[in-house]
Amino acid sequence: MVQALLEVRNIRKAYAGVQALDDVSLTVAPGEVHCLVGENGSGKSTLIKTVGGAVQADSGEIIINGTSFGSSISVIQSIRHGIQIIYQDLSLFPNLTVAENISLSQMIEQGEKLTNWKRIREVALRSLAQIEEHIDVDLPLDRCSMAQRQIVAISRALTQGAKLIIMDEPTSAITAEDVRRLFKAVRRLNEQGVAMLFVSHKLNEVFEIADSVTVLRDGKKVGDYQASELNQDKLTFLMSGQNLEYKPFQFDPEKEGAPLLLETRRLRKVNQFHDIDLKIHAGEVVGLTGLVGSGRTELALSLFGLNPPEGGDIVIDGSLVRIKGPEDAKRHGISYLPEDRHGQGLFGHQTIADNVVATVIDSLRGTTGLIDARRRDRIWQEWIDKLKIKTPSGHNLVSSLSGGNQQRVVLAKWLAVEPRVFIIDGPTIGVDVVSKARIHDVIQELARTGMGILVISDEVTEIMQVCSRALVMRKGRIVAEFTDLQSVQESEISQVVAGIDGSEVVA
Amino acid sequence: MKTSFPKALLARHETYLALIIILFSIVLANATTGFLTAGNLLSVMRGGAGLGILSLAFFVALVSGGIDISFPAIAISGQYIAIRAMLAFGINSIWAAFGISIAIGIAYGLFNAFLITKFKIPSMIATLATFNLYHGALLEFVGTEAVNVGRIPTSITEFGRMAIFRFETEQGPLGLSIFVVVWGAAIAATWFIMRRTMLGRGIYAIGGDAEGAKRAGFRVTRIRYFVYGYVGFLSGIMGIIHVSLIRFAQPNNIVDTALLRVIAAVILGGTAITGGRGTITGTTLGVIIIILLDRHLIMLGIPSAWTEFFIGIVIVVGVIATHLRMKISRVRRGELVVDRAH
Amino acid sequence: MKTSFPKALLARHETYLALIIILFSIVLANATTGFLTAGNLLSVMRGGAGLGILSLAFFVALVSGGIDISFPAIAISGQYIAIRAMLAFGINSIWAAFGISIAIGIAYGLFNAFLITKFKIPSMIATLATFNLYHGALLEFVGTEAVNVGRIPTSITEFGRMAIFRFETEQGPLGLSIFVVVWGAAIAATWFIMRRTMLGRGIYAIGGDAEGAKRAGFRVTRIRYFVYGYVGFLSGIMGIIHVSLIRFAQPNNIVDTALLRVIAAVILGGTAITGGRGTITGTTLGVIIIILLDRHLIMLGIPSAWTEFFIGIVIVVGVIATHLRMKISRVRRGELVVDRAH
Amino acid sequence: AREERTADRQFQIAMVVKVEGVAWFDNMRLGIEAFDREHADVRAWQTGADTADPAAQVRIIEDLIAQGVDAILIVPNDPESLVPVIERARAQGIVVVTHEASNIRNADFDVEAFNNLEYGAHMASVMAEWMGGSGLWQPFVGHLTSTTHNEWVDGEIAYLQQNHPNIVKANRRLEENENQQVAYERSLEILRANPNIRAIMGSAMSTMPGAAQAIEELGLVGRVAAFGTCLPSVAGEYVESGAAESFHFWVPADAGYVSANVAYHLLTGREITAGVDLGRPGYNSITIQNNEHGVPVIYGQAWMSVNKDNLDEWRNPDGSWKL
Ligand SMILES: Nc1ncnc2c1ncn2[C@@H]1O[C@H](COP(=O)(O)OP(=O)(O)OP(=O)(O)O)[C@@H](O)[C@H]1O
Ligand SMILES: Nc1ncnc2c1ncn2[C@@H]1O[C@H](COP(=O)(O)OP(=O)(O)OP(=O)(O)O)[C@@H](O)[C@H]1O
Ligand SMILES: [Mg+2]
Ligand SMILES: [Mg+2]
Repeated sequence: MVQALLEVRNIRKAYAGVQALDDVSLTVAPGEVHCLVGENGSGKSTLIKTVGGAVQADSGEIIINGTSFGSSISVIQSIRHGIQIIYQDLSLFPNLTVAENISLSQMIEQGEKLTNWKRIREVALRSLAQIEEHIDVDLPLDRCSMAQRQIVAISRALTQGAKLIIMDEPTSAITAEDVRRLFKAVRRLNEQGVAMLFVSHKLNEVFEIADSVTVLRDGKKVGDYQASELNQDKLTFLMSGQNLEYKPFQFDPEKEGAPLLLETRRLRKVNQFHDIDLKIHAGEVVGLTGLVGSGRTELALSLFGLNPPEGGDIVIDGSLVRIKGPEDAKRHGISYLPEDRHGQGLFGHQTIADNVVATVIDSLRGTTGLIDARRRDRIWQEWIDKLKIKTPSGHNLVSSLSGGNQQRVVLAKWLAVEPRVFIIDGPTIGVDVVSKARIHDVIQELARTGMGILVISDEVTEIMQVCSRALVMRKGRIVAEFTDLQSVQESEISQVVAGIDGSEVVA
Repeated sequence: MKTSFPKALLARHETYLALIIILFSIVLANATTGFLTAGNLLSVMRGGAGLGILSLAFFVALVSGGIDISFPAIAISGQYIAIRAMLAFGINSIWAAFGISIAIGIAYGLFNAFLITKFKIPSMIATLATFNLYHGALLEFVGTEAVNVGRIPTSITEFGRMAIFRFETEQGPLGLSIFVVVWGAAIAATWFIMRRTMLGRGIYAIGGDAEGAKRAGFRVTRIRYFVYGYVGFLSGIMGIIHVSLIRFAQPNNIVDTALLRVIAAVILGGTAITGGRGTITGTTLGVIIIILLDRHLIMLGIPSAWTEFFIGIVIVVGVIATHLRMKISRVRRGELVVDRAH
Repeated sequence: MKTSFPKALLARHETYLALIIILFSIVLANATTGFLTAGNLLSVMRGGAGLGILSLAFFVALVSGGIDISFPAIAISGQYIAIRAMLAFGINSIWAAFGISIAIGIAYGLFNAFLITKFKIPSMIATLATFNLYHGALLEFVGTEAVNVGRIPTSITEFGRMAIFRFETEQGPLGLSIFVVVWGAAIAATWFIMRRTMLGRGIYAIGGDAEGAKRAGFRVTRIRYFVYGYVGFLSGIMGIIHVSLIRFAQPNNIVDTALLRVIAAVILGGTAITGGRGTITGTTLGVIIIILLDRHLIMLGIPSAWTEFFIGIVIVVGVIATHLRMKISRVRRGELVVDRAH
Repeated sequence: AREERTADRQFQIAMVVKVEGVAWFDNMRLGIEAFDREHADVRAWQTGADTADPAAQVRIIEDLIAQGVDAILIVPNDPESLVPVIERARAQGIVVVTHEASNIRNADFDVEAFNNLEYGAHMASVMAEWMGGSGLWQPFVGHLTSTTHNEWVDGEIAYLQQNHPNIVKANRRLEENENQQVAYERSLEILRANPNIRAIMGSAMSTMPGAAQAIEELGLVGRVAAFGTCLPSVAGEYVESGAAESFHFWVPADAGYVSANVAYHLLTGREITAGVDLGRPGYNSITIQNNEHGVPVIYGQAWMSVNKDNLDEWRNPDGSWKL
């Protein structure tokens, strides 16, 4: 057997109240694509951080290419031995150029004292070429798109002669096309002997790319598997210890006589969206899908008053309204769950409980003007239970939660408002499959209480699972509507999304 | 996860401040004769009221995630313009004094807010600039002439002598100065706003995360206007308190001494410079510590030239202590593992 | 996506600063007689060298994502201690002067870095505190006595008169002051560090994202020590430049005038107060604008009391202009739709 | 009620100056120390803040009151801001004597080296003579709020208007914040803006060296000269170089000594009337005039004029300056 590139033995790591890693071992062979899966808070990010030296394990052993580093390794050691980590926030420098972002780490690692601009550009260009990408390397990074930044981060890892590239949810913020491109690059790297360890909650990606899979549950290892011996259901079961069943949501507003809550008429804004006619009835879940950049977020933002449209009408309960700011939207019963939850929706320094009740604190005021503490505690406790937020206490700070659990806090916070129209942009980004299903249930439950919901998602599967009706947006226009999701194939919708069917007409 | 009563108390920054005050008072009471007299304590509080009011203003701005260092210029502008206007028009009413000073304070505060919200200038830069703008304008357009006690309107000097709960002692009549009453009212108002209104929650929210607060439906711009307007309002009040205390108006007063003390008091009081955290109790205890130090170093035989040096040390030690205490409690809660650099 | 040459130039903040300088110079040349003389320009540059050097220091601290407002106290400490030491030990050498002043500057700078990195005190608070600490210590432990021209060591006054490229004119001999040479050297050194060394890249990197810089392998703490040490180093140099310019040492000098001007110059120069962005060209142009304004208001018939007011306006207008320009270019790039609150 | 002095108790007399660390008040300290030495029953000392800040002065005086001194001598930064604290001091039986504050409201006595208007006229006459009776001049004050400086300038202007109508003021009085660097920069500027200026007249001690430096730098020595109030140690070098022509002052040590003596007289129950000799040159035959608030103001005739001719009289044998 070839010597393992990375071997992790019996790692333990405890945070107060949580055993984040409990006797976890892992082996990555050269050139393999190894996938780490598990529910939110199962310890994936923590394991990665231990290997990268960002977090010190309590006990265990880390061995790279036969060299043992004991239970903890420093960042520099880890890099020197060919381990490259790309964190969820990418750790890039918005104020530096693309070239610098790609090349600097290598210069540091080589102990360079002076900057050689020519080399910086060369290294960057070569590295981009390695994965067949073209970005203007003199551009400041803050002028690059999210997907470009992802590419920059990967290129950076490549510059350092990485033998193992570790990525924490690399695909949660980029388009399907970029994912494909990324995977192509990954395969090319594998051929060169570079191994990959990555975390993803999108199981189809796991099967597409992974050679082997390690499953974590509650900080313990469930087992190592060859990807070929698994399928989606089996993997879900290994992760969660339960099987999932999907309950498609059927709802016909006309049959039910459901009132029209929100309607837009020829809503438009230059360069963003055009002639949008949209209807949301009480009790239905409308899906809105499309490629990244197709204008969905901009549309949602304008319904929430954060991006005033330039023309067209918004009609709520039959009367024309103008929504000039979030407070207007709130007054009309519209809530919006933002897509980019990285810090935006959360008050990081406050407790989980405070965050959950932040939006409803007003309504908790009794006749005395004092806040009804008991009701408040009940509300956040209820939401922590409902969404299974993994924490020892609601009094902990939000920043102590794992990525997926932070997402749930945001969701809880907005759901607690109990709006009439709820716009959810990317409800399950970074959420594990099981919780995803759970969140879908919650959304459908809410719809049954008469709420009108608009779900924005890249994932057609998700749209099919949670919605009763779906719209597809392309280049700022609604190009298709699917009223009966039971009778269409996923691939049909995907083709419209990608524009492959050539149709510009409403189906 | 309820913590038991004494433990919860121990975890609070305010407890430590109170302990420092008690300890320092014991030292003072033993080392000097003049400290523990009703007369001294009442006079110390009277003298500290201005600082206390400005500290509340600074506290509110910090909690909102901003900073306002123009307040000394606002206070002196309110004061000096009010006095000069009263003299010019022959008005002699304490209400007019407060009215003019507060109006100017609010106007200047709103102008700060305008710069900060409209042009998104970082508040420190904006208020540093307006500090010079307001003070420069005062010197240039209003004048530099000092107004002495003889010319200060009598309503103002009388206001300075007003007291409630008067009682007679061997050293003469004592009472709780009206200044302390105004300070108390400012504390109560600020407490009510910060703890009991949505506006106050909004101030904390925008200090924690402005973008999130906006999405949560808080009217961020409006809240900022309130914050800086309120700083101006309190500064205007302090301007009149100050002139009725020293019975002399000169356009360089306040500007020269207030800034450092106020910052020291508020930081010591545990308000986070990064916004979103801080309590009124902490701020007020911080003010008391600074006043005690400032007024009694001499009693302890420490020359007054040391004050500047000493306040510097107090800020450094105070901030370090706050940092260490927070770190310990964060480690306890299991939050702090990856040490983030600032 | 290359932009064409003139367009790229138009997008740069520095272009606008240069235009302002040219415009202002034309106004001055037409409105006054004394402006466009070699003597005046050389003397203005000589007088501005100290401000220029301090601005470089402040610029570096801002780029690193920190701030250091203790530099006036550091500069005066270096200056005054150097002079007093030279007098006390009968040393008369410009090298000794620079040596002592720079040593003190670096030591103080490193102490700032210690507080900031070790205790994670926000740099603004830390340096506000040490400002008072350093200045208070100087007054308390070194003294307050002024050293007049007659007692200033001759090596220092001679240094102040040194010039290169001397030439004779009708108004007497002219030359490029040694101060300007030192300033130029400081610009070159800072440029080299910031643009041509990994250290410099590290300073920009930690200003952009300190956590990311740490992960990328930059030694963040070490870089911070360098930054504040460098601020101290430049401040120490400026201390000696200053005393050889005015031939008079008094421990309240510099402290009373430098802070506002330096901040105004650097901000005007387009350095982001939030760190990570800024250029040396911009900073130097900012310095030139401030010097031109400061030195020629009287020539334009604007009374000297206006200076403070005027610099306030310059900061406000400068920051607003920068903001608007940035906004426009962001809208052009299609970034700015959702207006984010700060 | 003043307490009786016991044999082992000395009179505590404290001088509070505007600001510590400037030559002027360093010299004043010598007078206070001399007085202390000469009187066994007196402990006299000098103190002051680091910045010319009225509030700091109030604080120092409050400290002194708390210490229970017998007399406080004050050179006020801002006479009016001291009113309440002087009131408090006197209520406790402390003698308060001010210097350079002829408009003080409630002190026991104020000591002036001379009448300010007369002094201004004297300085202007020296300047006018040098200018040959015509040309531009520029007066400076330390702060626009300073009474004394402004009175001197008033005296100068009045004298010139009456006697030399061809001598014209270039600009309204400029403020230099008692800061030599500011004086230097402002002088450079005003000289460039008005190439015809012949004289700069300083009031604060920092003006002359600053102005002289600017004159030297612009190569104007001989054509322009600095005048005003200053000390040999500060201005001597510039008089020698010709950038400054002459300067005037009263000896701060003497003023300090005399102020202490006034307090000592009062503490020991002696009366002070016109013609009394207070023990220092220029104060041998004082006049007394009540100001508008009824405070008796003691005037001497104690001004010194120094130029190239008598500069060396102010030098010690080792070459250093006496003052
Ligand atoms: N802040 C912005 N300023 C200007 N244009 C923008 C901005 N954000 C997005 N756009 C443009 O608006 C269009 C729609 O973008 P939007 O973010 O709404 O897409 P989306 O369908 O929501 O995609 P995603 O899946 O990334 O959320 C795109 O052409 C994009 O380039
Ligand atoms: N700094 C911290 N302080 C306290 N607890 C922490 C900290 N970081 C992680 N944890 C806890 O450790 C556990 C594992 O978290 P980790 O981030 O590794 O999960 P994850 O598997 O990456 O989840 P996700 O899929 O949501 O990203 C969680 O219970 C989390 O709350
Ligand atoms: Mg994670
Ligand atoms: Mg989107």
